[in-house]
Amino acid sequence: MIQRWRRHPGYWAAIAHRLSGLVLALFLPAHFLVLGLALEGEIVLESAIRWADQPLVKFSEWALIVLLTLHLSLGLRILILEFLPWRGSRQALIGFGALVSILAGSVFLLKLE
Amino acid sequence: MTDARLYLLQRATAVLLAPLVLVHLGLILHAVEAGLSAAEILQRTRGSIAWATFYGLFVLAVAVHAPIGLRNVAREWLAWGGRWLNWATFLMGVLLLWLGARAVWAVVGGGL
Amino acid sequence: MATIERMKTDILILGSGGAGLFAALHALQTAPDLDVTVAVKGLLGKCGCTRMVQGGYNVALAPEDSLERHFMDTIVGGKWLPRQDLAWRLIEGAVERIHELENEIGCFFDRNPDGSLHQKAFAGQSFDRTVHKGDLTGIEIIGRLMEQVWARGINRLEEHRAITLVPTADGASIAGALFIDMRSGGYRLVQAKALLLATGGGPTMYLYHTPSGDKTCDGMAMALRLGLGLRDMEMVQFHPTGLLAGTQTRMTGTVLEEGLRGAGGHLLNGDGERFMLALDPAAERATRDVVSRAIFAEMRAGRTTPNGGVHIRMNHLGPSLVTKRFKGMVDRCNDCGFDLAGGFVEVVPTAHYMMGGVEFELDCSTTMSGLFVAGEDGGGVHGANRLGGNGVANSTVFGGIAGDSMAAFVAKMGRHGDPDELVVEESVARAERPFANPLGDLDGLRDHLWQVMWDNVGILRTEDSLRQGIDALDGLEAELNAIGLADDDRAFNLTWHDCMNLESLITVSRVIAEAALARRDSRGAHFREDYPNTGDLDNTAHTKVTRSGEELKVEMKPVEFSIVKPGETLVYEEAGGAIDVH
Amino acid sequence: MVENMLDVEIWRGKETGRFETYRVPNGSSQTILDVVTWVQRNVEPALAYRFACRVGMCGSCAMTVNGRPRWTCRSHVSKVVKSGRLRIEPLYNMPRIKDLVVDMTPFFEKWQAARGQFKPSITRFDPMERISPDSMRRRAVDAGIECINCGVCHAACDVVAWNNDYLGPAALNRSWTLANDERDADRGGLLSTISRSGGCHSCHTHGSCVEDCPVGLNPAAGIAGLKRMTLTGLLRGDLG
Ligand SMILES: Cc1cc2nc3c(=O)[nH]c(=O)nc-3n(C[C@H](O)[C@H](O)[C@H](O)COP(=O)(O)OP(=O)(O)OC[C@H]3O[C@@H](n4cnc5c(N)ncnc54)[C@H](O)[C@@H]3O)c2cc1C
Ligand code: HEM
Ligand code: SF4
Ligand code: F3S
Ligand code: FES
Repeated sequence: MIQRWRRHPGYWAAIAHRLSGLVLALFLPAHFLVLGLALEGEIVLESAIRWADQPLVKFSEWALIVLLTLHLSLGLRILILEFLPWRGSRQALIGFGALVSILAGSVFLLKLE
Repeated sequence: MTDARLYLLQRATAVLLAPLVLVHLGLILHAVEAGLSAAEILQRTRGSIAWATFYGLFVLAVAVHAPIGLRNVAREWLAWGGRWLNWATFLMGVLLLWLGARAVWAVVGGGL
Repeated sequence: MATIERMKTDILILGSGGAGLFAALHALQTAPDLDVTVAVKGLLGKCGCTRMVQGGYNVALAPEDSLERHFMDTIVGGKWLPRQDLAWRLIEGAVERIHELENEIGCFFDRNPDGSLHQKAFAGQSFDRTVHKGDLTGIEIIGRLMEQVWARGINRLEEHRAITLVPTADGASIAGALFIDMRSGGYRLVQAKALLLATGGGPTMYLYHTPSGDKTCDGMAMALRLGLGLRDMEMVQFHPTGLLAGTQTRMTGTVLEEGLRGAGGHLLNGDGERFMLALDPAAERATRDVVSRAIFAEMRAGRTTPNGGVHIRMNHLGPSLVTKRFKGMVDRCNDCGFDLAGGFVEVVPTAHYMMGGVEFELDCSTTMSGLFVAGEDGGGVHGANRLGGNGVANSTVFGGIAGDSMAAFVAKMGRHGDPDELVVEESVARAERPFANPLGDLDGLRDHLWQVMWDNVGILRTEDSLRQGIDALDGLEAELNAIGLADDDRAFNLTWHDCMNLESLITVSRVIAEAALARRDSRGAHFREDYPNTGDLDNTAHTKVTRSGEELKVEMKPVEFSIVKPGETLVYEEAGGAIDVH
Repeated sequence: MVENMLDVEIWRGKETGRFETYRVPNGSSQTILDVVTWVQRNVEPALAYRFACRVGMCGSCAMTVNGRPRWTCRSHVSKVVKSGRLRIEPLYNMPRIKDLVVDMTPFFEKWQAARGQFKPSITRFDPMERISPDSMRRRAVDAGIECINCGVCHAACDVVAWNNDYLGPAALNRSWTLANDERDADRGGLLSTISRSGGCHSCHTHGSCVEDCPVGLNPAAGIAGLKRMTLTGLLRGDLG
């Protein structure tokens, strides 16, 4: 079977940017709510943070950091494409973005150890 | 014309968010290294006008940026439209602003 | 009988090339209340040859140039055969039209460093007067024109193929046209107070040809059937270098630009010899007709490349330079697998343009009241040869004039006449015929037609070859009449339309052959091996072919030298003829 | 001699339909249009497809080939074929008329809605405007003007599929050339037109238009240019 057209990197970059933005936007209220717990005292906040030490939650936190970095770098890419004069090398910009996010993610993982 | 305005707001807040997110990320990495704890967070933020401004701006920018983004997604992927969509966008913004402001108050002002 | 949908419009325009679109715009400018309809075989503006113009648009603009010079180039280039008043109208009209295109329609032609319009050299002219937009001038002209037409509430009947011009019952004037709505396969009769024929000719009856696939001489065939006279039909211009890639690809026949030879490209026959060296002091830079004939002679002698043509070689000029200077051509060759910059590409002469066409007057009217003609469908402007760059000028200038004239005509005496229902019935029957016949070999028939025209009525002609050609055409016509198609789906049935295309082509091929037989001299695009010299210029006559019943009548009519006579000139320096005339 | 054969799947029908498979001899100089023509001439006389110029100038012949929109008259089979197979469909994002033919009307309506036509400020009786060929704006026009309105970019863009109002890359590319045309009489009006819902701000810079434009234009860059121009207009307060 012939594959449906495999899309180009620029397209995947846009999709990844959108999905990361979507997840971030949905996570944000939760994040704010957790921080808001401080209103009820340091202990409550602390227990929430300790709850977050579970591996699954840790993993999601790691994912969020990666998504944020990804959204940031791909967002910068869009801003560059839209506001700076450019020729051709969009691929390089995407590569750059991926690199930045992988780096950030790895650093975070390392620091957890 | 609203489309142009929304676009402008979203790009402007993106530009604003970029350095804010960078600083925030750096801080997270630093904090995680030090071992994350409520005490550590609150010790840094309580009563700090600088952090209040920083996170205040963050919340403001994100409360504009994210709803506009969600609005595009809802229009294109869920085929929402019309006045409904405008209200949803607005409500999302208000929600983010309120929750965000509350969070900032919690970590900065809680001990004042 | 098949059902026929009917509608009415004030002005009906057939074709959406430079002629058709300009006519629509001008008609509406002259009379904004009129209901104007453009009907076209493809999508509006996206078919026909105006879009394919690469070289550009001839117009005398520069202070050192003059209308007289442009005129003399046209007359001398046309070997004194043009109708001089029409040629003058063209040259004069081009100045206004180019301003209109640039200032009102929005074409953005190339500029000189000082900001004025750039005019480049084009073969056959004593002055650099060709206005252009890169080497895609036609896209700029048609692209802008179609945008203006869309914006003006002009009715569009797209993918509507005209099959018959319908006169009024008394035969005195035009009543409208009968179409096949290609998308549904149904018939539609459009009645109009005035009708413009602007279907753009198109010599696609030759084995190798340049025009777009939708052009199959329908307009000329319809006009002939209506009883109008066709002039100068023996004059078919061949471009010397069409791409040759075998008959199974539609790429074959498409133009490789003239500039390749101009820049120093070599032509090599099958034995690898530069055959042009022995034939003309200018070698490959000789005029289009000389080069075309030389290539044809090599082909006839059998000294050919694998696909039966000759080679063009550019690599001695340096592949990178060729790639830079002729990017469009190099890309196009590359797309179909040839390396123009570094290797050899097979080429062959290819039928390009018909100088002949329906006889018309200065205001584009014809002998039938209400019927107008403009563009490549019209005959008499170019005579024996068209200068490169005079083609779009012709379609846009006369298209605009036709629009003005039709609006004035409708205001003065326009009315919807009663269509001759007999004609309608008869043409529906003709269109229906294949569905009643036993299935046949349409492709074989097309191949045969292409070959006959190429061999017998092509670049080199003799009385014998022409007579053979005419006999063969008679046979083909009979064969076509007996050929059948499956009647399962008429919507967008291209094979049905191929059938009708062949009918128009065979009809007009006969006219070409008869006119060529009647002209017993050689001039311009017409070369008779049995009469290789140009006849007495002072007694120049043009051919006129009309049809009565099934018979074609050919007359030789004297050309009126209404502005200059052979031997005279309007300019002091020698015009046109001295240089590459084509 | 055994000829090389291609397995060609071609869409038959309208919005609903099916793929039919044909075995087509593979020649050395053969475009996708030639393949389709072969099928029409030899197997399926009523097969519908559209073409005119056959040299990449009219933009009539675009189809989806192996999932990707292309001009077929200048797509050599060897450059597209995948292990001896071709799948040919009509262009996406446009209503279908029959087989490989789409209705381009909505595409051209959007072109008009993007104010895709020149507004004159002078007439044929005035001298032509002097414009330096090297000016920034003229160069921007030149870079975008050679569009053959083939609709390939329109078919390639997902935002066109997602957002009914979106004018699309080809129409906006034309607006961009007009916005840079110093002779145009109503740049302000043009900019407000393309700032409405579905205008240039709906583009998410996917870049599929650039990727697939057969003549190598860059609508994405033009649309980005329009975004900048409209923002300047908005900030200056002279945008409607
Ligand atoms: C490759 C090429 C390059 C050229 N380069 C130049 C150049 O550089 N300079 C120059 O001056 N000239 C050039 N010419 C010639 C020039 O293109 C033509 O002279 C001119 O464009 C003809 O314009 P037109 O309006 O008469 O016809 P066209 O532009 O050919 O339009 C004819 C229209 O009629 C339609 N039509 C046909 N049959 C029917 C029917 N039965 N029913 C309804 N509609 C129908 C067609 O679909 C088409 O829309 C070139 C021609 C070709 C082929
Ligand atoms: C926590 C912070 C952020 C959240 C929650 C967020 C959320 C979103 C969402 C939901 C979208 C919509 C996605 C789409 O339309 O494809 C979006 C789009 C966008 N974001 Fe963010 N974002 C954040 C930070 C940033 C940052 C830091 C940048 C900066 C550079 C940025 C740049 C953009 C851009 C340019 C778009 C527009 C994409 C488009 O329209 O094509 N965002 N954002
Ligand atoms: S921009 Fe390119 S792909 Fe889009 S319509 Fe124009 S030529 Fe076709
Ligand atoms: S593909 Fe579509 S989203 Fe924009 S960059 Fe091109 S128009
Ligand atoms: S047929 Fe004209 S672009 Fe392909």
